[in-house]
Amino acid sequence: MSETAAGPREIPDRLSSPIQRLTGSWETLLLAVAIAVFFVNTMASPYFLDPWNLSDATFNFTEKAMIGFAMALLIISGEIDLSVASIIALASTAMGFAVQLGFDTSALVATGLLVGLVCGAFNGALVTGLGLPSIVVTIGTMSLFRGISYIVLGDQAYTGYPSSFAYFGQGYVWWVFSFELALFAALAVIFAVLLHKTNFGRAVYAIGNNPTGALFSGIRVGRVKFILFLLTGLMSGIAAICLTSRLGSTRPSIAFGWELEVVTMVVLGGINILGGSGTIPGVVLAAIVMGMVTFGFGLLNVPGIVMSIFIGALLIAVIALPRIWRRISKGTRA
Amino acid sequence: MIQNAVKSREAILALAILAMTGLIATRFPGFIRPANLANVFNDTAPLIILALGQMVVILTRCIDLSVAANLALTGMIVATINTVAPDIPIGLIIAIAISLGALLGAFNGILVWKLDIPPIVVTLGTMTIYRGIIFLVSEGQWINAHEMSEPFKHFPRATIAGLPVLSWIAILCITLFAVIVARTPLGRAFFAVGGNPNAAVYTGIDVGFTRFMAYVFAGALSGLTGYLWVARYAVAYVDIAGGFELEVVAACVIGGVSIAGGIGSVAGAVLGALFLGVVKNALPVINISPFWQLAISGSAIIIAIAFNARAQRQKGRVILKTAEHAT
Amino acid sequence: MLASSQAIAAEDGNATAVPGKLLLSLSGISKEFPGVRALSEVSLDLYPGEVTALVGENGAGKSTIVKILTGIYQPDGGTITIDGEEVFFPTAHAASDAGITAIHQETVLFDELTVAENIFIGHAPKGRFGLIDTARMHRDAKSLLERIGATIDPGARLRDLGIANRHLVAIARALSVDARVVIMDEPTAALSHKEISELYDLVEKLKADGKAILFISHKFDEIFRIADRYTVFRDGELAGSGTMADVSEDELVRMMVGRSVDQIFPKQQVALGEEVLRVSDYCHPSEFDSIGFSLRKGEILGFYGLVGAGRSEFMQALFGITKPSRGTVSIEGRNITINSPADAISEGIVYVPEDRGRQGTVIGLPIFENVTLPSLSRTSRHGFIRLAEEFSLARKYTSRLDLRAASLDQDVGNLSGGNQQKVVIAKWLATEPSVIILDEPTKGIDIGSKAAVHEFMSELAASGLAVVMVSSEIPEILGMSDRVIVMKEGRIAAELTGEGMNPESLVRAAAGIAEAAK
Amino acid sequence: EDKRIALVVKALGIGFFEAAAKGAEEAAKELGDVEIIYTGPTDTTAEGQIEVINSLIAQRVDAIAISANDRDALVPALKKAMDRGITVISWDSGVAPEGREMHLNPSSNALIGNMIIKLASDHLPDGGDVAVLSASATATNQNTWIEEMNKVKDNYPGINVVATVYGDDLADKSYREAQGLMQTYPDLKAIIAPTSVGIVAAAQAVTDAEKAGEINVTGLGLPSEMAGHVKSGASKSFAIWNPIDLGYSATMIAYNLATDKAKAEPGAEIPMGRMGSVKLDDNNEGAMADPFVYDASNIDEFKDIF
Ligand SMILES: Nc1ncnc2c1ncn2[C@@H]1O[C@H](COP(=O)(O)OP(=O)(O)OP(=O)(O)O)[C@@H](O)[C@H]1O
Ligand SMILES: Nc1ncnc2c1ncn2[C@@H]1O[C@H](COP(=O)(O)OP(=O)(O)OP(=O)(O)O)[C@@H](O)[C@H]1O
Ligand SMILES: [Mg+2]
Ligand SMILES: [Mg+2]
Repeated sequence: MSETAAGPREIPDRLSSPIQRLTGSWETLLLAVAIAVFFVNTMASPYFLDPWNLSDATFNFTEKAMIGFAMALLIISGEIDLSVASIIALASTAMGFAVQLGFDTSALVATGLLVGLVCGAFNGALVTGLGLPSIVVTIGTMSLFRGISYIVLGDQAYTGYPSSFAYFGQGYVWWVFSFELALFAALAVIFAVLLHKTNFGRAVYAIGNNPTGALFSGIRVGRVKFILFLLTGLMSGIAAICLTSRLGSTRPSIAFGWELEVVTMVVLGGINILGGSGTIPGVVLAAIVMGMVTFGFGLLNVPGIVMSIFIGALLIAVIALPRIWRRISKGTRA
Repeated sequence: MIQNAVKSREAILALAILAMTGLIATRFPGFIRPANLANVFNDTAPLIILALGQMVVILTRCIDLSVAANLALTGMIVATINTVAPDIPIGLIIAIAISLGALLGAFNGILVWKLDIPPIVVTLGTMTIYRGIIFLVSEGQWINAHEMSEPFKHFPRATIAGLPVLSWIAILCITLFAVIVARTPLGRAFFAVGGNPNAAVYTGIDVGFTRFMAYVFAGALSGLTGYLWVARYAVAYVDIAGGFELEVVAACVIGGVSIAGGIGSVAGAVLGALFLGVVKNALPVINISPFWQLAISGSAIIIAIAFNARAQRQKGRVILKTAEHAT
Repeated sequence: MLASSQAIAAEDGNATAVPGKLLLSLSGISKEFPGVRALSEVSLDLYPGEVTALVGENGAGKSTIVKILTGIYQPDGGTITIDGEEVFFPTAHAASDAGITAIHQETVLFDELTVAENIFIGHAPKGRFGLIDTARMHRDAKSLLERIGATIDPGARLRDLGIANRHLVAIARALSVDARVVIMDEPTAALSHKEISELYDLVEKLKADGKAILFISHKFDEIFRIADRYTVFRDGELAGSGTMADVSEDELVRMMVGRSVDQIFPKQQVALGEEVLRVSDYCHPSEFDSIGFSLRKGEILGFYGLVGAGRSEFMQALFGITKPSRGTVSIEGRNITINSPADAISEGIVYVPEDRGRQGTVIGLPIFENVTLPSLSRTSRHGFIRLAEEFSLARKYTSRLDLRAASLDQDVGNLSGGNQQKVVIAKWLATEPSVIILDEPTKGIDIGSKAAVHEFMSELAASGLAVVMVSSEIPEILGMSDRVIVMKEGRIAAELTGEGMNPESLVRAAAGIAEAAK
Repeated sequence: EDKRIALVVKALGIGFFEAAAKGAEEAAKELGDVEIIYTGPTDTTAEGQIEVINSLIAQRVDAIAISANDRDALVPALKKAMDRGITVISWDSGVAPEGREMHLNPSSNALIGNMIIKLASDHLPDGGDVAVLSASATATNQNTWIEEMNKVKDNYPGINVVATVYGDDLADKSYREAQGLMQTYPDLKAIIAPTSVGIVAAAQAVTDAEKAGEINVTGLGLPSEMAGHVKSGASKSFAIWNPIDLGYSATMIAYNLATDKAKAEPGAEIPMGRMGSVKLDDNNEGAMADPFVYDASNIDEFKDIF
């Protein structure tokens, strides 16, 4: 093969420096918001800046954020799972049932994880196997999974979890750092590495940007998506363990409505709902912002629904403002 | 053959509903008494009305998760108006409900149209915002039966020719939407925009505006349902119809409306809603624990989409000229 | 061909549409997109009863001017006049009201609507209460379809129609507007011989009706066959215009690309090596049947057929996209199973698809990530990404193809079509394949880039790669291939070599005309 | 320094709890050095109440008096509150004993269970079919009352309890369940709804089915919400304790426990201001008062109060 005589023009690897890419990124914006919320909260309530209180506040978001990490990957790949809260219910019910059978703590954990995986596999099989749209599949399984919990439990509750089981939702690793917070941090790192530093993560982005193109480039699209559903199921199982442990009991209505909160958190974290872009640090920051906003409002005894107006408006605003900004700046240039 | 089956997707769903009703009748003959069937229809009327609005939105490749919140907010506002001024005639109340609902729908539509924000994000946001506003409007208080005026409560349950007004309104909405969707340029534009948004531009259709109108329709119907709901159950509070948005989407999906846009029919949406309505009404009657209901409707959704997907699956064009040519 | 004297007659701007008088005129039209100046101060004149051909390389701005004329884009500057009066088209409706209609390059049809609705969407006849008059719409649709010689049921759903009938619907749609100006943007790109000649007849009829026709095409033979005048765009600027009678093919090409292009396909003669690939009895329930062939190192095997003959489907099955129902593949004598593109790639078979935007590239990812996507296992360690390795691999292959880009982390979506194609090829070369399948490698590519692609293919073969080339262009097939397989309706209709490779036998085999000569 | 007592309810906006909040304010005024924080989630979930409890712990309130959405799920959060020195009691809807110092029942469960079936029986001299329309399937108190009712139902010969259905404390679901009952049991004579949401919905369903007078809707409801249905005859009578008194008593108890004026232990008597005092049983539970019956004769007097 002959090299062109003139010699090819050298193309630089990158035009912008890492610092340029960092400033003006979504994550930087979120970090600024997080710091602002932190200061406002500190000013607004004398109780905010207390290690134990801050530690308690983390429980408002850790479980949802764990699911949020997996959901972020799933949404980047162009799919969605609305059944996550129902998986929590079903996994929790299964653990409660296992308690009745005399399982010990490690067997309970295994049960929770297994149910999460099975539910994820069921979603994944319907979406990738039958090629159904994930939004409607998971609206269906959302009813199905929780429905099974209702069939099993009806108006009853499972209690009597072994005392060692309480560690996952109530235990502390060191000082004010709870087990959940530590798990959240560890999972954040694992997911950040998975998405941003591995071939698997690259495949997720490629699929989200163009599933056909990814398939034609030799990526096993179906397998990757199936794994993402498994992962989301697994994380829901882990969240179920934490939440069940924290509540010390199971009812079929457990974690009701969490699916939309998780999606909100992920979108706020800068994950494009249409797939293809977003980062894990963004989700971490969004979780912290949402947790601090709810906790701050809670300290002022503002009803939860007023917070949800704020979160709803924030959700629209963060998506709308950059677009409005782009429109205005374009208008002035022309 | 296959094409016929696809075209009669609605017919198959109707058959499924009939079969199910027949099955219930074997355990509880009273279920198929005309009076009871009328009752089931009446009970499903709000779901039908909302499914019509959701259908046009989904046709344009969007989704509206705020319909239930819109319903609740409009319901709360008209109930509040009724408690403050009990003498306002029902006609005006309905007009207020429809316009208010349309306004809330228009807000969704504007965000989708002018700012190009993904519909699921917009309506996820407005869903919580509208619920929150109810709390602010009502200060968290319930409005109870005794606070509402008699005409206000009476209207949806008044019977005309043996059917309650609520049912008649649903029938009116079905007729109206059947005409709008089939016979008006806007109705056909819903299909065009959802089926092929790029191409729609070339035919002079304003994609954004068409989506906006779909949201306005969905909003107007939510508003109307808001009044009917509050009047029928004679109560208004923050959480009414909580989670109903997903049931409405489910009705559309069961009725064969494609979430990818461009495919769907009024008959399908109505039948999808009726399917859920029959299930819901039959369970207590045939003595199945109500705890089974959620799992049953979940399974119904999954089966329905799997079936629809199979029917709609691009049959692939057949290149090979087989048997009929060879002989 | 009509007389060229009309060009002079057009100079006196008369307000009435006398045949031969200027009907529509664009002047000083400019249009800018973010980062791209698509048109700068171009002009274009159309005359009643005449066909004006608009030619230019890819991205020269041809489709953009069509979109401006049909009200889809608004120009940044310049004027449009009809019969000497200045007009302005803020919407697509305004343009069609002014009597301008177009068959666009993209399909603008709707699968879920009926044929009649597709024809009339946007301007359906209205009856009582402003509702659509369905009966009249069907009647009108029927007569329109009859006029272009199509027998299609106006009530049929478009989804159930074949590709040719769809095209006829698109043409009927364009004619449903009572237009004085008819624009056709590459109307023959997806048509077979028979339909193309029917389209030429239609053009003649429209000419006779006194319509002004703007005809866009990359095919010089048809331009010289049906056009009366020409206008050439180069890089968004007017490069020339005049009557066909006064111009030669060479001059036209020079105006297009700014230099003369050697249109002879530069196939090098290569000594064929041993057999690499053998396919036997490949079947699919509905797409293709008993396909078998073998391929040797350094060979270029052409696949010819009419559009829809099933070539792409077969190639995609070979690449693991669709599953065959039966059949075996062997590489270097070893039987292999291919269940996915990943399998195919690991066996050294790669596929450059027909649809670059959707299948070839992952728009949204940077160039280097596109290039390394199938080779990630080689640039990474234990599944963890190593960026430095990726950049060096990407640089190696993009520079070999002389890619033109600002940087390697630029989104591929910002590249021009030809450069996107280079990224796709670089991506596959990076996997060091033994067989490369190119599906319509020059489709929609202008004459200049085309020659470069052909030269490169030839080099690949010379370097020992086995090449399969799917093409619907007879000169390309004959110029490039060592051997040609002709497909018809999913089956192999003929295999031609040496002397047998001539246009006539290709057309006969593809159309299924019994070979009397045999 | 004021004592801060948090009155945590199942959900904000429910008439019953708004009335209880009024009672709490009354107690606060009487005590002088008390600040009431009236709070709760917006929907009746345990998770929502836990978030509220966490923010109350952070504010270091002196006492939490809670009507629980879930008997068990709140225990860990409330335990944490007690560990940080906060007095925790439950009222109306109870928490498991580990999660609170004492529980104030509006009335004794046995009395309520007996009362609801007695109300039905009183208007059915010849006996007949009755059905129960309960509240949220996960609410604790309704289930206890129905259990107590079933224990004594043999004392009412001829009264035949045919079914128990759940309206989840949602107006529309309760309404539909009531409709289902009427269809399934054509001979139904009474619906017992021991929930203020369910009783209104059932009465509405009976009225809409034009069976007012034929089927008697009874149970536990609020006079303000039931006034119309008593007038129309859909409900002959119903019972309820006074929520104002309940909020008042809970506040008094919380205050006394938080200021160490009393101690929650079996057998203890805790003063509740004008409501007298409550005697705790082995489970540290006590009853406030008997339920009070409302019918056509006294409804007008109470309908504007709560
Ligand atoms: N909507 C758009 N946004 C940005 N750039 C555009 C847009 N439409 C066209 N362009 C750019 O304008 C230029 C002219 O494009 P146009 O489609 O008119 O080319 P063309 O001559 O029709 O080419 P072809 O022969 O490939 O059809 C190209 O560089 C193209 O990338
Ligand atoms: N009946 C049809 N309905 C819709 N689209 C069709 C139909 N037939 C062909 N097409 C489209 O026309 C294009 C060309 O068809 P296709 O690629 O299948 O032909 P081929 O013989 O396999 O190979 P090629 O045309 O690439 O030489 C494709 O984009 C295909 O999707
Ligand atoms: Mg073009
Ligand atoms: Mg092809």
